[in-house]
Order: sequence, then structure tokens, then C-alpha cells
Amino acid sequence: MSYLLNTPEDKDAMLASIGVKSIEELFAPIPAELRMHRPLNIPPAMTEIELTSHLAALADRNQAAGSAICFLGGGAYDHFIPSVVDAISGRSEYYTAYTPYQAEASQGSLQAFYEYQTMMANLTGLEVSNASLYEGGSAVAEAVLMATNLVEGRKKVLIAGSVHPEYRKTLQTYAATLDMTVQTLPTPEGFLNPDDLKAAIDSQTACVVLQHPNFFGTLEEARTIGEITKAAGAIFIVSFDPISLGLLERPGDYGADIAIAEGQSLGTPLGYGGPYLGIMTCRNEYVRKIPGRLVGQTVDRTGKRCWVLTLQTREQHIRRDKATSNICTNQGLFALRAAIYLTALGPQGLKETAELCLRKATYAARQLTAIPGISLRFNRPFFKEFSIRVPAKVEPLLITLREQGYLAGLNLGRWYPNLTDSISVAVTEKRTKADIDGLAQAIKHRLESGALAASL
Amino acid sequence: MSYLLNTPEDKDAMLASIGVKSIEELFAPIPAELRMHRPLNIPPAMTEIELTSHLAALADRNQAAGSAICFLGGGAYDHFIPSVVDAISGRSEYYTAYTPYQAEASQGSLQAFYEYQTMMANLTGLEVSNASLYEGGSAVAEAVLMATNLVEGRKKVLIAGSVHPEYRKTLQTYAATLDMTVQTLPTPEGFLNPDDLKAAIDSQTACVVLQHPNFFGTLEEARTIGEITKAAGAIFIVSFDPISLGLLERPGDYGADIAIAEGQSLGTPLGYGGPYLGIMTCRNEYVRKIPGRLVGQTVDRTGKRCWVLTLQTREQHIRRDKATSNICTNQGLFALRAAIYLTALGPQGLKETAELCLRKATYAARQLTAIPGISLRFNRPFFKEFSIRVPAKVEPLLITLREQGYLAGLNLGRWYPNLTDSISVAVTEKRTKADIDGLAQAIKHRLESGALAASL
Amino acid sequence: QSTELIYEISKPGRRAHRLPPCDVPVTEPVDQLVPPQYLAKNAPPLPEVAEIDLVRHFNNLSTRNMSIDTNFYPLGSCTMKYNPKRHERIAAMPGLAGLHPLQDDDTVQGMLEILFEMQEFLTEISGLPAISLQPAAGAHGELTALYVAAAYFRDIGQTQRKRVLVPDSAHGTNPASAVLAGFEVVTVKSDSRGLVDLNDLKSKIDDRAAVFMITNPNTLGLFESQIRTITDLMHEAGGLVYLDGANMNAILGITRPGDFGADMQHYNVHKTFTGPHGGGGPGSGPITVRDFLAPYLPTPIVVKEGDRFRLDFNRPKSIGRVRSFFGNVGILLRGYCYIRTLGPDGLKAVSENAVLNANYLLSRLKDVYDVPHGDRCMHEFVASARKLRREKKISTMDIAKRLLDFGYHAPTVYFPLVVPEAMMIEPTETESKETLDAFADTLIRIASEEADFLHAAPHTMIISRPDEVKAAREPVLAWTPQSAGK
Amino acid sequence: QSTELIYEISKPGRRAHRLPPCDVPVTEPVDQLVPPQYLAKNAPPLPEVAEIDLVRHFNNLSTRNMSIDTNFYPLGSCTMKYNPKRHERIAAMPGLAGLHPLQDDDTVQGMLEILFEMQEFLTEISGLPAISLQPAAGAHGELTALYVAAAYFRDIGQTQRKRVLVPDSAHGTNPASAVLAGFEVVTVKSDSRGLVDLNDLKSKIDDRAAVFMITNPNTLGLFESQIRTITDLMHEAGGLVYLDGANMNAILGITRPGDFGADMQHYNVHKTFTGPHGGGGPGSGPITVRDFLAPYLPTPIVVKEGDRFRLDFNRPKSIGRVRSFFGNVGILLRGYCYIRTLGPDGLKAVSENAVLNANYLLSRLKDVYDVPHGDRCMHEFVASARKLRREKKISTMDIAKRLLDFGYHAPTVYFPLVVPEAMMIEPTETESKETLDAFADTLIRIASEEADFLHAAPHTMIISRPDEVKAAREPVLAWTPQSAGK
Repeated sequence: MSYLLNTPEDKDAMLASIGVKSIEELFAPIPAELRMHRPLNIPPAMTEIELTSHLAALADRNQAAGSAICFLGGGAYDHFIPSVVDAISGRSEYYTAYTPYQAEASQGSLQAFYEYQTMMANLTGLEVSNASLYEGGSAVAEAVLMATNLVEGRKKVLIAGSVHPEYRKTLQTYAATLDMTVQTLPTPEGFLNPDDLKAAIDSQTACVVLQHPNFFGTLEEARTIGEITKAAGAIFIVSFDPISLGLLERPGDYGADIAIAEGQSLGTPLGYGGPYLGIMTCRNEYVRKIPGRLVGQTVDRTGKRCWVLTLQTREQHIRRDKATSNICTNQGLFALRAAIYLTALGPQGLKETAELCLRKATYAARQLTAIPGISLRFNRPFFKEFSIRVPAKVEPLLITLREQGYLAGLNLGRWYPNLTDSISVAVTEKRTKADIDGLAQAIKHRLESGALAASL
Repeated sequence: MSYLLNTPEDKDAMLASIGVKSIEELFAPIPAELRMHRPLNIPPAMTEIELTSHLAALADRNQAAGSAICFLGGGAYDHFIPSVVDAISGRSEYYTAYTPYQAEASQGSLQAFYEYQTMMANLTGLEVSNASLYEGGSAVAEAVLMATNLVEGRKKVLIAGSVHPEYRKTLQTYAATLDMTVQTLPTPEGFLNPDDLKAAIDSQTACVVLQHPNFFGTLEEARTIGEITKAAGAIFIVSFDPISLGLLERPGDYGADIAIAEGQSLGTPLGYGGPYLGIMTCRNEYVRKIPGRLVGQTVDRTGKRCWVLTLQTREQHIRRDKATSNICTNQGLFALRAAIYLTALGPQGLKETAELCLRKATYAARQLTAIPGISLRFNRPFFKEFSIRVPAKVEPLLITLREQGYLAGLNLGRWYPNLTDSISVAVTEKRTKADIDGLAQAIKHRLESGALAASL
Repeated sequence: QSTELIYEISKPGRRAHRLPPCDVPVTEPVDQLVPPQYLAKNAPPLPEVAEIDLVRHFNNLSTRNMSIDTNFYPLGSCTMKYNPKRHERIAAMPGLAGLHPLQDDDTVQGMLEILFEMQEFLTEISGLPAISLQPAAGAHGELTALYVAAAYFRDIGQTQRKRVLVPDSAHGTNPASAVLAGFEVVTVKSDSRGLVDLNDLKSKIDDRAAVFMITNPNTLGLFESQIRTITDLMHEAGGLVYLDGANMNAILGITRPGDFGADMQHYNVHKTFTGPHGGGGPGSGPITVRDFLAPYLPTPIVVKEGDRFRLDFNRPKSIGRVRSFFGNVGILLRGYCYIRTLGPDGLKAVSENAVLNANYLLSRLKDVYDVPHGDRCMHEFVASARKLRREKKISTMDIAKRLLDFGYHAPTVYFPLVVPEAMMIEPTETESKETLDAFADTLIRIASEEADFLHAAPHTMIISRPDEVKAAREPVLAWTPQSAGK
Repeated sequence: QSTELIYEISKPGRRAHRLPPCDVPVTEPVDQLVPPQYLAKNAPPLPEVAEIDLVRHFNNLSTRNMSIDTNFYPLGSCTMKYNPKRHERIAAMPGLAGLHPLQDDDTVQGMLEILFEMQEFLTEISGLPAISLQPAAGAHGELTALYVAAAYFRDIGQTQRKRVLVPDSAHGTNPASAVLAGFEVVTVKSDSRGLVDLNDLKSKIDDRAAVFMITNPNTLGLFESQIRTITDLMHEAGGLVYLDGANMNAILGITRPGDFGADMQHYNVHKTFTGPHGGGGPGSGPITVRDFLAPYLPTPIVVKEGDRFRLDFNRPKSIGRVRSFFGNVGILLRGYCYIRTLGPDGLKAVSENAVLNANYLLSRLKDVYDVPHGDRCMHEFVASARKLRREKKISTMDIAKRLLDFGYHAPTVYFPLVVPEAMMIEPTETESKETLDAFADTLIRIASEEADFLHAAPHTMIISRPDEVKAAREPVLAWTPQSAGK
């Protein structure tokens, strides 16, 4: 049997030591009527050769971002992953270890997570980072739960409609069983109008959740939103794009109390949506309410600097029903990857990456809106993603482009009934001028032949 | 600059410490008239993103064994490489170390090479293995040089025509500047007829070189050849296929004095021909004449068992012009891979692999020779490779098959003027019945349509 | 061995990764593309190092971890079994790793087939017919299932069911998840055998009881042989039974939660089906449920129509989502590979050998260490150092730390809470008798060592006994030039 | 830390890799497919272990190596520079790693383009216009070039040229290669500056002199400033000059062997262009030569015709082959990536920084350690412990072993032979000033340590001072049940 080591002689010796005659006897506590009396109905075993061929054949039936040219965004982005990220996170000692409960045997992970926490704190301009959450959507929900703990008594959560629709849906689920109401503030102009927030916010408001750049890629009036939020005594939660912070002001610097993000952009493969990385940082005074693992610096018995899991009294394994969160397994490996990624880039590399995204997205927007009939959907500055209105049915257009090798963008009508004529296009530093020109050409050609067809 | 660390401040501090004003000054010993006064005419620098895209595009222009179905052999085979081989040989500590000169800092490599040597000795049935040579062809030459050292005075080398043509050509090059003659014994029946050897061997014969299974994949009368060789007082050198030893008798057991091999089959990717692995083992009494590194067991100053490079007085860095060989850099990483590969397979896995090769090659030969007009070229038992005579021009046939996704075999006319109607087909454990049936179908179809075309 | 942080080897101007020049026209400065008020004044303070610095730093750090690939790691409840290398190679295939989560279904048919089959496998293995692969980890699965339960009770008008019953031996995630899902927690006692105290349970079952969360085999490594009675009691009272699947490794192909009465159950795919634990994650925590709960599961779910697979979002009673995108696909993929590698016989053999190994280790240790709940177990057992503590002042912590000196990771310690000086030992099926013997010999040897020597253990690790109180009292959670020397 | 061998943890019946069942009809037993006299009685004795055993064994072994990725490794003459991770990822692309060497040229156009460009790059960098990428390593390149020289002299009827001249400071491979290629070796003395003694050279040049093999910069790290005179002398006498390219890292884009008069030259692609050294290999040793030697180069060579690349085998005067297939393509590929990454300015900066780093380290050490050949060097220098030896009985070996305790690999020791107690130190350009300073501080500290303490060094490694005499006197070169305890 694969991965099993006990030879028949081993088994005999072990059974003798236990004092039973058969392995079967060890299962005696399971009442016979509860036992399975047939084999599991799953396919028979495969060797490595067969498994590898089988999965290669399945993989060949997918159109991957490496073979297609990918302009898809919406919370997951085709950024370049430097080879050092794979090389190091593939070290056995990192990826086959578990949560660093035994500090002496886990200084590698602990120090790496401490470095990750430091980078996240520095990236967001907030003092405290945890060692990861699951991903960007549940991070929004965790941040809201944390905020409602911080301002007890307030039951209302305001969230901008320009926050990722799946994050909002996740928050709805988390809120449904708790004593709180979630109100979505519409964003028909592609951003949360501060006046709309002013109209909605009140003394019952626990927190305001903004995404900046938002789901459409456009920039929010984040500082103003923060000021309105603070003035109402509520917690300001911002979901950010880590890459954007190579250029944009840091959440902590424009007033965020809790900053969260989908960290996939920081060295995590697209991987059909997961595992990804939930980032969370907050102001120092909230440290004892933050969910998730925290690594802290201390000294050992000889006075040597070292690192441990700390403030565990917030956590489920100690506090059980009084814990700040139920999280146990987190996304350690992707926190490590993010730390390696950001170390590889450094401040200058992150800045240049962000600038390339901005310039290429701007160029793409200009090329696409130069096509007759296409216009920008929102008249707002954007970072690496933008929305266009197209003079054609969106789905057939996207299918045609896909057949030409372009994953051209997202059909916004999938989430926004009022945006059925719009496509969201994301452009990372990996896209070349030729990629963008090719996309523009393909769209132009399709629209012209479509117009031709319609005119016949 | 990529990979450079000195900042401008570093450079200034370093130059000051040295006592020069500029880096340029450090190059003063190079006469000005010998200096380059223009930049190198090579393309400008590429970042990792650009380099990765560039190489991916070049790779896409090749038809790899993963995308085509590969029946090519001739000394390099598409065997399956278990994932553990890559995972472990990709450990930084192995692949970024160098020759284990400092034993205390190299016990990892040294012990692994010692294990490799043990496996090679056990595999071949001979006592001594070195820690690798370059590859299979130069290994033949090194073995012959070693043999001529062992039987001083004898100047004649006999080599079977069924030995890999490129190995024979390599031997010719090595022999050309030395005082020896190399005589190739023709093998028109696809193997070395012992009578032909008897006729050629004499008291001037230093050694006889046989490949078994040979370049055509067929089995030689190795034991008889060995007996004739020994009777003449010559050294019996055998080039073997490591995978075949899962089933076939070991060279040492049928009389080989020196056994050599191309070790690519043992966990080395095809990689367009290199780096591969030269294997060499020999009888114990020849140990002081073997070329290449040797790892030996010893004890350290506390009596602890450990390993060191040993018998270095055979080597160029000690003995210079008296060395047994000029080899310095060898193929350590591929010796490690071979050790991991053979550990993964174990005796049973090697046996099963060999048996699958044999059965699938036999099946393929039967399917192909069932096609009208196709026959086996040689009436000899074979292992995983066999030659067929085809009733069509070989090159156009191979091109047609390639366009259908089959790398169908080797045109033997490339090396043997009398075999221009023949193709050599290799079948590894990776090939499935469907692959083989598909190939047979494609050939049959092509021959039928070719015959049809000819009849019109 | 230095503990320099990457920030401490940073030097302005050094860098590793470089970006290509901008190949689209650079027609204006950045602050004309984005209004300047949005822009940061400076780039964020990140380390500045060359690629060789980065590689050496993180490579050398890695060697300060124990890991499955280098050490025996009998961490109870965590199922630290071998992580096959083939999974890593397969998961990295561009046709799998390079898929965007929002690609059209037609472009990911191979991936959807894998996920569909995984749904089929996991429902078969648990005996519960409906599934969501969405939860990111075990605790997330618990939470999702409790949301499903809450939605069900809302739907059938039983909103008074506000209580979740949890045995005192349960994982901490159970009560934490229950509270997060809006329930109150009621603890049920264990009896002297370590099983559920049926009388206590009965006294707590009424029309306020929504869900009984049970781990079976439980955290003491015992199969709850009264399970059918327990589930009948809950069902008769109109409640649901939730099975914490942390210990599925003991019962694959042997018994199924669906067969012994559970209504909902989660998997820890990363444990039972060997996703690498990654220094703390990622995991994957799919849930399977009975048919009547299926309408409430999160969306999307993979469905098959003819030969085509698609994501089904049209589930009106669904609780919605518990995260973005599909799930922790990379871990599901590894679990899929594992199940395909083992097949039905192999999975059963996994559990048989996991149970054999645990019982063997128990048999080797029971004369030296207390095993309060009997000399048989399933895939793990809980030993106690209470006697050593009493007689020699040697604590479980001392033993755990001393084990590190011998190259063994420590068991889970001081859990479950119902056993004093607990050591929860789970060897898993991927260890050899030789390893178990050497580990047992070591534990036996440690029991005879001097107390003072053990109090100071470990003696050979890079650090020893970090000051956890200091860490918690004066938290230093990020490096600053000032924090370095604290 | 145990030194168990994989054979010692073997247990009959255990295994890691499994093969699929035979999917073609199994119609007869094996001994009817192959006559029984060819078959082995038993499978060869290989270790029998499970996959987890294998992984732990080799993973744990690996940590007993120093390596570039974990340690400073200033091994002189070996150019232990950083091995970029991007090269490993690229070389593993299936479209490169999966190519069979005998595929038709039409199916490997991308690969042939890489190799063709590599031919172009390497001829440009050396200033010698013809090239063979075939040799597998530096010593193999030397041998190949000497075959080329021999073929040339045969062709022009100068078969009396049987001598190869080699400076006394040369690498051992030079004389060994010369003998292997059928030449006699004549040693040329170094002068007090460490350069070639011109008078001695002149006295040895006559019509028997075929080739002068010179390393430049030489093994003392000095540029042979008389190089033009030397090459002129050889050329006037009808001989050839061979440049051992081991030290090309010092002169990239600065001066070229072709420009200073060499006729033939080899590269160590794995050193100069950073192929990982793999614990001893693989390498790659292409040679470039002047036009008049081109006809004798091995076949095949990549040629470009229009847009198409093909292998040219039709070279009637070729020496033939020195190996099977094309060459060590995997290393050439990494070299190609490196050259493309650096470009012309980057390559020059490599040499500038390699020379800067070496000179800086020399400046830090020269007051404590003798540097017999001056206080300037190129990319490496040779220090000597002769003073320490004389005054304190501290040898170079002591220093080398003690360095290991501090996490530094030792320099190359006792080479070149012309310097007593030699330590040949090559820091390379990929190290930082901080690393060089820490290394210099350590060497200076060691010089002040007690002799007895140093004689017993290393003190922290897994072993210390293996008995090399015993290893050579009673060679134990393979494990057997009997050898284990020897």
C-alpha cells in the first residue's frame, strides 16, 4: 500500500505487543451495526505514473492564464511571482511543519511570520498585524465582527456597494445569525459618494466598510469616508489591494482603523481561487480583539531573542466560547510567500510594479475607449482595473475573445443588474503592449464584424 | 545590477580600504592595448519577467516528450521520474554545494555519493564504483583507457559495431592521439557473433567493448564474449542499460571486468542530451586505476563513522600528469538523483519497471510487425528497444507520424548505411497500450494510403 | 546561529527583483494619472536586500523548524502524516495552478471535473449525500455547518433553538464556532470512561437544543460507542448532530458519520487527506450534510449536466457564501490525488494502520505513562504525566521540551482539558515500527531522567523555554528599530 | 545525529515507488520473452524503504552540507557565486527539459535557437570566432582543445610537436589533459612575481612545442601582463596558446583571450555563468578557437540557415566527438539565462565587482595573513599561513577547519603548489561588504586563537578531522553488512 510501512512481520509483532489477535479487534468499540460492510464506492488506486497522466490530461482541459492572455481581475490577479517565492516556500521545513506550538522547534516559521507581520504593519501604516486569515472575503467579515466587539451596543454595519460582491455576500452570511444589520450603500457612480454615507451613518453605526481601490478598480474618497466614519464614532474598515500600496497612500495614513486585504497578489498563484491569504492589520489599541494567530518577540531562558505565539488568550483553544474568533488553521504558507515576495520586491520593486500596473491599465483603457462605441463606465481615477461599457452583448463578445486566446474581462452584469453592458478589465505588470494592442484589435474586429452582421 | 550587492557607498568604502581611487585602477595590470574598448556585442539585460516569457516562447517552439508520444531511444529514454527525485535533488544544500573537499562541511553529499557507489556496485555485481563520469560515451573511452593501463603493452581495442555509434565515435577521438588501434567488429545480424570475435582477438588485444542490450536493443552473447575475452587475457568492458538490470543478469556475474553505462534512465530528464550520468564500476583489484572521484568510509578523530574523498593520489589535482584521468568536475547531482531514483524503486520496483518495458516493447513489436510489410530487422531477443524494417522511405514516414504526435523512432540509416530501411523503436514503462496501438494504427494508415497513392 | 531579522540586514539601494521597463508610452507623470491626494509620499518601508541575502536568510531560517519531512511529529489531533511529493508537482501544473477563479466554466472543465469527483468521494466517505467544498479550514467548516443549521431552524420556524451542546472534551473551535454563529454553548460532561455522560446529555436536551457537536473518535482517541443512542436522543428532540471530522483518519471505510447518525460533518482535508500543513495552514474544511439540509449549503456547488460541469449558483435557500471564490482548491486537489492514489482498499488500510500504530505505541508506553482512559484507542491516545508530576515533579511540558532534544516534535500537550498533564499522541499510519519504538524508548528514558535536567530542557535547540509571559504582557508584534533590543 | 545509511534502514517488503499494472496482454512469462540464460536469478540488492523514509533520510542528509544558498563559500578557482532560482524554474519547463537528444531538428527549433545564440555569445565574450559547446566540463574542454590542436598539427604535417608547456602554477587538469591527449608535459617556472618566467619559457619553446596552456588571470589571481609577449613567442615558434578559462569571471567585457593572443580557450559555464555546482557537477566546458582551428572542432555545431536552425554534422576534418549527444545543455541553458539577464553592462559589472570584492578582502586580511604575490589581485588571491605556521604552529588546514565553525566554507587550500600553506580565496561578486567584513573579522580572530584549540577544529560540525590515511590505506568504497562497522 502506498505510504504505509508496516510489513506483515511488523503487524504481527505490534499486535502481540498490544495483546490482540487482529487489527479488526482494535475496532471492537465500533458497534457492528454501524460498520460499513462494503468497500467505499470510490475508484481503485492509481500509481504515481497513472495519477500524473490523469491529472495532466485534466489540466490540459483547462485554459490557464499561462496559455491564454489574462485580463481578469475582481479580487484575483495574474501578477508575476518571482522564482524565489516558489523555491523557498517549497522547502520541506516550511511547508510540512504545522502551527508553531513548540517555539523551540519552530523558530523558522515564527521568525518568518514575525517578519510578515512587520511587513504588513509597514505596508498598511498600522501597528498590528495578525499572522493571516483565510482570504479577503472572510477577512471583511472578521473585521466587522471585531469592530462590533470594539464598539459594543452598536448594531449597524454600513458597507459600500463597490466592495467586492462576494465579500459582501460573505459578510451577510456571518451577520445573519448575529444581532446586527448590514446596510449596503449603493455606488451607482462607481464609488461611495460621501454624501450618501453622511445620510446613512448614525449613532448606531458600528463600522463602515470600504474597498479602495474598489471592485471596479476605481479609487474611493477614502480619507473623507474615514473622517465621516470617525466623526460618527464608528470604526473605519478598509479592504485594500496590497500592490496598490506601491503608489497609493497607506490605509493607516488616511484613517483606517482596521485594514484587510486579499493577499493573493503577493506571490500566491491564481489556483482557481484558493488557498489565498487574508491580511488583517489594526491600530495598536485593538490588539487584544484581533482574530487569528499573533507572533510576538520575547527572550528565552538565556536571554536570547526569540519568537512565540502570543496573546493566545484571545484564541479558541484557550478561551473556547469566549474567543475573539474560531480560527485555528490559517494560511501560514501564504503569509510566508507574501513575506518572501515583498522582500524580493522591496520598496522600489513594489513601487515599480504598481506604476507598471497603473500605466498599462491606463494605456489599455485608452486603447479600448478609442474603439467606437466603447466608453469608460465610471468617470473616476483607477489603479489597475477599470470598467468599460461595450456596444454589444457582453457574453458572446467575451466568448469570441476567449476563442482568440484572451480572457478579456469580467461581465459585471453577473453581480450588478445595472451593469449588464459592462466589462471589468484588469491589467498587471505582466501584460505587454502587444497583449493590450492584441486585445484592442480583437475587440475592434469583433465589433466591426458584429456591426456588419447587424447591418446586413 | 542583478545579483550585485555593492552600493555606491560600499564601493567607496572598499576602494578606500584597498587604497585606490577607482575600480578601473584595479585593472591596471591588464595592458591598455589588450583592453576591450567597446561593450560586448550581446543583447541588453532582461528582467526575470522578460526572461521567463522569452524562454517560455522558445520552449513552446519545441515538441517535447510530454506533448508528443515518445518512442525514441538510442541511449536516452523517456522513463518516469518519481517526484521525490526532483523534490530532493532540488534542495539547495545539494545542488548549490561543490565537490566535497571539506569533509566536515560535506557529509551530506559524501554519504549520498557513498550510497550511490554502493547501489552501482550492487547493481552491476562489481565491487567498486566511482562517484560518476560525464556520460555514457566518454565513459566507454575512459574504460578503454583504464583497460589499456591495466594490461600495459597491448595496443588493440576491439569494439562491437552494435555499441552506440556515438560512443564508438567518442572512443575513436580519445584513441586517435594515443598509441592504440580501435577495431570495430561488424554486427550485421544485430549482435556480435562470438566467432567474429574469436577471429579478431589476439595477444595484442587490450580489451573488448560490448554493449548489452546493444544500440539496437537486442541482447548480446555477453557471457560467451566475456569468456573469449578472458581467454585471450584481455579486459572485458560492458556498457549496460541500468533499467535492464531489473531483469537481466548483472555484468559482474557474467564476467565483465569494467562496467559502464549511460545513467540517464535513472532519474535524469531527457534535457536534449545532457547533463547525464556516466556510470563506471570495476573489479576490486583495479581500484587504483579507476578514473574519477571515490568516496570512502573512515572515522573522524572521535571515532565516528564518516566519509571522505579518497584515493586522491589517482587524481589530477594531486598527480597532475601522472593521474589516471583528467576528470575534475563530474556529474554529482545526477549521481544523487540516481541514488534517490533507485531508492524509490527498490529491487521490486526496478524489476517491475524492467518487466513493463520488456512486455510493452514485445507488444509493440508484435503490433507493428502485424502490419503488412513490416518485419523485425534482427532475429534476436530484445529488452525495451527493437528495430523494424519498413516498406516505405523512413524519413517521410517519421515526419508524417510526428505530425500526428508520435516521435515514432530513430532512422537507423543515420548511423548504419546498411539499415536505411529500418527504424529503432524504444518503449518504456510510461507508454500505454493506447499509445502503442495508436502508433501502430498511424503507421498502418500511412502505409496503406502510401500504397494507395503508389497504385494510383 | 544569528536571529537577525530580514529588516536588520536591509541596506538602502539593494534589491532582488527587478521590473522591466514600461513598454507602453509614458506620456505623463504618475500624479497626472492619479490625482496626487491619493498618492503616498514614500514607498512603504520594506526590506532592501539582494536575492542571495533573501535566499540565505529564509533557507537558514527554515532549518530552525521541525517538519514531517525531517522529523517524527506526533502532534495529536493534527494528523501529521506524510505529504506526498507527487501532490506538489501535480498541483504546480500550469493547467491547474494558473486558473483564474472567475474564468468561465467552459474554460475550466478539467478543474470542475476534479472538484465534482471530490464532492462525490467526500459524500461517499462520510455517508452524507450533500456537500460544500467552500470552507477554508475545519473551524470554518464548523461555522458553515452551524449557519446551515441556523438557516434550517429558521426555515422550519424553530428559532427558539439557540443552544449548541458540546462535550467537555471538545476542540476549542466547537464552542467558538457556536458563539460566532449566534448560539449559546452548553457543555456536556464526560463520564469516567471518557465518553459522553448520557444522563448529563439527556438533562440538557430540550426544544432549545439546536445542535450537538461531537468528535468521534473523540479527542481522547476513543470511539463513542453510544453514538447511535446519542444521535437518536437528539433527533427525537428535533435537534441535529454535528460530527467534528478532525479524527476521520481513524474510520475511513470502516464506519461513516452518516451511518452512525450525524446530520452534518466537516473534513479536515489537509489532515485526513494530507495537505501539507504549511506552518499553520492552508487547510480545507468541506462539509457534508443530509439531504434535507442541502438547500442551505453555500453556493456555488459543482453540478454535472451530461458531459459538462458547471458551477450552480441558483440555490434560493442557500446561506450564501462564507468566503470569496470556490474554496481552497489547492488543498482539495491534493486530497483528490490522495484519494485516487489509495482507492477504497488503501483508505481503509490507512485507518487500520493508523489505529494499529497508535495502539502499538500505547502498548509500549502504558507501563511508564498513565493512560487514564484505557489501554485501547483508535488513531490517537492521551497519556498523562500526572504520576511523574506527583512523584518527581516532572511535568508534561518538561517531557515535551526534552523530546525536542532527540529530534522528535512534541505531542499536543495539556489538551484535552479533561486529562491533567495530558499528552495527546497521534503517530499516524505513515510511521514505521522502528520510529515508534525509538520514540517509545526515548519517552521511557526521559521518565527516568533527573527533574532539574528536564526543567531546563531542551538543551540542544537554538532556543530554550521562551518567556511567554513577557511576550503577552509587553507584546512586541512587529520589528521597529526600537523593538529590536526589547 | 545518526549516520545511518539508506541500506541500514532498509527492510524487506517496504517500498516507495509503485508501478501500474501491465496494460498490454500478459501472454507468457518473462523467461519466454527473454531466454532464461540472460536473466538474473534475483533482483539487484537495492534499499527497501517507504517514501517517507527516503524523504527524511535525504532531507536530513542535505543539512550536513554547506552550500552557496546557505553559507559563504569562498572556494578559490571554483567561482561559487549565487545560482539564480529563475534558472532552475526555466530549465524545468517541459518544452526544454523534455526534449529527446535525437529528435529531428524541426521539432527543437526553440532549443537550437538558444544554443545558436549561446555559440554567438561565447565567441563574442572570448574574442575567438569558432566554438564547440560539446565538452561536459572544464577539463573535458581542455582535452577537446588539445585534440583539436593535435589534429591541426597532424593536418599541417607537424607531428613532431609533442610537447605541452604548463606553468608550475597551473591547475592539475592541464598536465593531466595533455597526457591524455598524447602529449608530453613540460613545466614552466613562475618568477618571483608569480608570473611566467619568460627566460624559462623561452628555453622550452622549440619546434617540439605544440601548446602553451596558460590560466589568465592565473591561479594566484594575477593578470599575466606579459601575455602578449608570451603568445607572440609561441606563435613565432609555430605553436599554439591555450587559455584555461577557469578565471574568466575576472575579465568579462574587459579583455578577451582572442584579443591577448590565445588560439583556444575553454569556459567553465557552471562557474563563470553560474550553473549550480551540484555537489561536484554537472559542469559545461565549451571551447572557442581561432578560425583556422574551426575545421577540427567536434560535431555537431548549430548553424542558422535563413530562419531555420540545424545541427551540422558535415565537417570532414572534425576530430569527431568527445561524448554522446549535443552537450551539457541544461548548464548551457542556465548560462544563456545568466548572459541574457546581465547583458553587456551587467557582465562587465560582474567582473568589476568580483575584482573589487577580492581586493577589498585582500586589503582587510593582508596585515594578518601573508599575501606573497602583492597587495593587488584580480578576482581572487592566494594568502599564506606560513608565518602563523612558523610562529604558532597553526597551519592552513587548522584555519580552514576552524572557519567551518563560524559557518564559512573554507577557501581552496594548499593550492597553487607554488605557495606554501596556500589559501586561495575567491569571494565572487555576489557577496556583500557585510559578508566580506564578517569573514575577514573571523579570519583575523582565528589567527589569534590558541594553536591546540585550532588543531582540534572544527568543534561544532557533525564530524571533525576524518582519518584520510585510513580511508586510503584500507579503502571501504561501498556498504556491505561487513563494512558497516569498519
